[in-house]
Amino acid sequence: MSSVSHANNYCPAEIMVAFLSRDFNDSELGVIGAFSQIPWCAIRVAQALHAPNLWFVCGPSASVNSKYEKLLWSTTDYRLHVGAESRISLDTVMDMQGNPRFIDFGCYGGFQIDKYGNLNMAFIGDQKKPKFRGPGTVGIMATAWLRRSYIFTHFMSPRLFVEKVDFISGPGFMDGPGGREKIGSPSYSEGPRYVVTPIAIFDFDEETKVMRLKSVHPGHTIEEVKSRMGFTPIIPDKVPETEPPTEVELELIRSFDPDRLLPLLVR
Amino acid sequence: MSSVSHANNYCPAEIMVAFLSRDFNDSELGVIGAFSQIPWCAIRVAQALHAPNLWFVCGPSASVNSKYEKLLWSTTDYRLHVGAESRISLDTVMDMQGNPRFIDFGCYGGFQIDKYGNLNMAFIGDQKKPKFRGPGTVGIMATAWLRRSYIFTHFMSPRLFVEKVDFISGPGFMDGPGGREKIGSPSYSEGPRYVVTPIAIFDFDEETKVMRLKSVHPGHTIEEVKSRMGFTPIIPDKVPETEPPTEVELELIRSFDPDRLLPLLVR
Amino acid sequence: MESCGKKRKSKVLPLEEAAKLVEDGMMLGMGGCNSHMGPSAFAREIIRRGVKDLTIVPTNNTGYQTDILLGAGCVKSIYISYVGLDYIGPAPNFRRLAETGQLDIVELDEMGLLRGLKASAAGVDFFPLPGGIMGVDVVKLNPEFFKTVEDPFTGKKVVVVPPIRPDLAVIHVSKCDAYGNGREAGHVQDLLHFASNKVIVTTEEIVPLEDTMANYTDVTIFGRLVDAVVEVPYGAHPGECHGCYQMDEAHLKKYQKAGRDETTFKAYLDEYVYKAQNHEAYLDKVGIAGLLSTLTYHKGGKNE
Amino acid sequence: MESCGKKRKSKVLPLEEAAKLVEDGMMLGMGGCNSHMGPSAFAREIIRRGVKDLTIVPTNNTGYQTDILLGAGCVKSIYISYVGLDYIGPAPNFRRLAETGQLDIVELDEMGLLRGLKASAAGVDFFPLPGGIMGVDVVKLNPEFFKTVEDPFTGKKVVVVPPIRPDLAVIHVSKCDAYGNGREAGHVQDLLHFASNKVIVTTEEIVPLEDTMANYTDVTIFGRLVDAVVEVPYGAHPGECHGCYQMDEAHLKKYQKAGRDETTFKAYLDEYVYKAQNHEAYLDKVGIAGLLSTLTYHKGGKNE
Repeated sequence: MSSVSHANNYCPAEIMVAFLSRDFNDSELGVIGAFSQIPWCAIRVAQALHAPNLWFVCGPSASVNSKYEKLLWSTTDYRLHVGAESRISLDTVMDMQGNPRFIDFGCYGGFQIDKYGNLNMAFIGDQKKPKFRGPGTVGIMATAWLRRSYIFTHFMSPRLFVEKVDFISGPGFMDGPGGREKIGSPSYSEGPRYVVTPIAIFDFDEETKVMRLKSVHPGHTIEEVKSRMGFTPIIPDKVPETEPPTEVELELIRSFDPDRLLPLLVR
Repeated sequence: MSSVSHANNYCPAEIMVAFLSRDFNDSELGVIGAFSQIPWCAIRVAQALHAPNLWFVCGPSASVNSKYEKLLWSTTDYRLHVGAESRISLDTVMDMQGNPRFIDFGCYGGFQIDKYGNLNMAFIGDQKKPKFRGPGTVGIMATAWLRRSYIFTHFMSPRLFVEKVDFISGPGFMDGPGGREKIGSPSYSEGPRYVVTPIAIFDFDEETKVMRLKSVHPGHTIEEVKSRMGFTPIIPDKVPETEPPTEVELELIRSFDPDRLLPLLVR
Repeated sequence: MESCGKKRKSKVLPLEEAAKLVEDGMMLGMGGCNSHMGPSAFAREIIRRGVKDLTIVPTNNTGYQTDILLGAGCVKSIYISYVGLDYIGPAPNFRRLAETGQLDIVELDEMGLLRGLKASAAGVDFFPLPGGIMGVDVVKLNPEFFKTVEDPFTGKKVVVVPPIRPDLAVIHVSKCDAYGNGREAGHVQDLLHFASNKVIVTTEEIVPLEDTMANYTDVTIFGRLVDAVVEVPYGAHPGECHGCYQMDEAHLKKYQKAGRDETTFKAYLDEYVYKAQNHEAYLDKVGIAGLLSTLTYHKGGKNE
Repeated sequence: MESCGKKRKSKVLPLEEAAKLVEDGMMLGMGGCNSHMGPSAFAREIIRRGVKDLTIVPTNNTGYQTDILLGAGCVKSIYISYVGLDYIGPAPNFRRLAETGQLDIVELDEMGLLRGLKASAAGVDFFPLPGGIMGVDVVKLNPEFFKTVEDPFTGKKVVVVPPIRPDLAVIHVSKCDAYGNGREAGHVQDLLHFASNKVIVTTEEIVPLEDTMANYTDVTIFGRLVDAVVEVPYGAHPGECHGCYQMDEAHLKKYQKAGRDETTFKAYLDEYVYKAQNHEAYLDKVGIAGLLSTLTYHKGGKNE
């Protein structure tokens, strides 16, 4: 990497895009859901830069390998059928999630994320009269089925990163080691691999399955990360800085986001 | 019917077409399988004559409401996509068979038909080394599921009309009254309604579910019918003649069969 | 000679007539994904009719078309996997009614909901889910919906869901002929109409049968299952209709704001539904500028 | 700036290379309906390779493309719902081998077979069948395939089938791009490729990606699942390829006659498969007149 020139004028969403895009491999199939601007960009950048054979399904619009030129607010937008190579029915989308040959990864979020990478999109409190009512579980049960998943967030706060989610919409490691086996997840499904946030990246400790700080984005500190979380993640002795987007990556990211939605998404 | 003028120069398949077409109701949905020249003609005639809202799915070609101009040997022929209003996937064809809203009727045959209207398309003898090997059960288990079915044959012989089929590929009334209930057929599924042959028509006795002679085609006799069967059907005291095609029906039938395949089909 | 003079019967009905097929207490299947392709005009019409006690079954994600029914008091119960207005924000009535304990929510996930619809479409008694959902919270919360059977082949425990069979489904498409052969331009939600007892299709445009035949491989709605076809230009407004117009973002933001409070939402309904006594009056109220804004693909941003 | 110089990788292989993916003892999914749309050239190529002990899983009806494999001794076992040559007559090798006890036939019906494939496509442990099959002969004959569970919702007994997951599926289409996005012109047999571990598509024509994109709603084969794309003009011959050519009725009749007897069938194989060492040689053997005859829609009969 010594000869690579890194950018320094990127916004938080852009370092997130760069990180994700590097982890998407050539010839894989990714699926993106609603409100997935960062994963969309990451896929397009990966395709352009190192993974020309990466396939993606835009779940809400049902398009496959859309080639629409620029980032949109909604992944249900019909423009995502521009350059599509096929479209798939809702029933096939369901098949895809259980079929071991199909999807390699998906990217998900929630309004609560806990230390085992479980996600809540449903509610807090009593379901019949919740303190907070979210939109619902949608398709994020897929975290139980897909080969791997990524968690991404648009902000960090102790209310988002909680010790234990009130309701598991998307299973991470459930209650820790052996948790995914208990719910019957297929053995090829590794669960959430990374948690990608505007200030840091996490992975999960191999043994305890507890969220672990992997790197902190340039300009941010471990203390800041801890202060924005409702639980203490595992913090290794040495926590490196997240690699910023390279100049090449940043130029590409911006070529896919000419309207500059990314800076508005994560402030 | 007194003012209707009947034809007398029809061939056996044509009286079969006329009979079936009269029993297909407007707004129903029929499905036809492979080797179904007679049902195809009957549907087209019904649509033209009294049932303009009759829908049909040509199973093997997957086309809906094909408007191809003339009878073909194969219902898998791509020409049956001419004028189609949609096409359906194999998976949807399966859904249709179990879905109570979908198919009103289908027309089926077999190389053995027994007195309870059960059909065999599979084999005779030991399955591992059969005396006779037929093509297989195909989709005629549908006789257990559809609202009603018709049995049609291209000839009559004691080897075709047997006391008991060696293997039930398409359930008629199984072993008699209550037989369909035992296999779990839905209550709306009435089973085979008519058996349409080149020399006679049968229905099934309401009480015993045994095949009953309903009418004999002009020029044929009850004795002839009996001699061509391996069991004795119920024969009421009075057996009418089958109503021949009207002049109008025959002209229509022939307009759909300009190549005159029907006379070759049943000799 | 090929015609008997009898003509094929059109299924076309005016919006007002088709809306009468919705009866109090029905299970109503709502098409659309988020606020895209929703039968919004149809929803407004059944609000005008004062329909009550509906159970709503959306095809997974749902938005405006369902939220407005909730806010207007038409709904008793709702099966959900997602109710929201996509990037615009929360579905305001859904959230408000839920948080004040006024809504019976059958809390499902997408797989449970859509496999229930598939079981109904296929006429089977239940549908098995992939491993990985055993004992998860949606399952715990709905023991009557998610049940467990033993796989007779392996002895493994498998979660299954029962058929979900709406009494009536309403689907919006861009093109449909008078016999119900409909084409969805974008995503394919054919599952809902296969699963339901009755089907109403609202369409931007009723096309001639010839147009259907010329594009028959794109037909996703099986006409035989359709009971009524309703021509409603801008029928998905303020949502997007794939291939026809974009979301009316300004209107949805206004809607979202109004729905946060009962009083302001009543005012919204008065203005856009009750006083606008039919779809044309609604479109008048939205105004030409609002409608035209949805026809512009490239708006905002430097490329636009 | 939008390209890294790395290029998307073509999946195109010559027929001979693709055929090497078929290994002795595999479960092989065969596309086609009767003799229509069958991967016939592919079948002939694996005969040349002397593949043994295959288990064949057809997408319901199958004809020439499977029967020739049976006659050439490539097959140990076959899942069936129908093997035949449509109106031409019985599939001769199938019948002969079955009646002489030389073939292990898993005797299914269409629903059992296709729901087994759907279970595999959906990644679920079994698929329930509609009521009406309980205790019927296909069920009695295959107690290991059709099992019964109690519906946990109603207590009713329900027959279920296990997933059928071919190691490799071979499907013939009229158009496919180099990345595996394939279009079936007629009937839609997409189920098979969703259910299988590997997929080979043989196609009349490899089309540019632009052609796929311009017709993307007609794509029925999901390219990501495809391992090899093989351009084989007349690849379904002597069967029909929807949208391209008709059945070669004369050839199929000849085939049907030859297959009734072991000796005459060996002669047929010698002539059309072994001595015709590749697909081009096969087409040479068939001859231009034979090929051209399949391009004539209106042949025979007074309109023709």
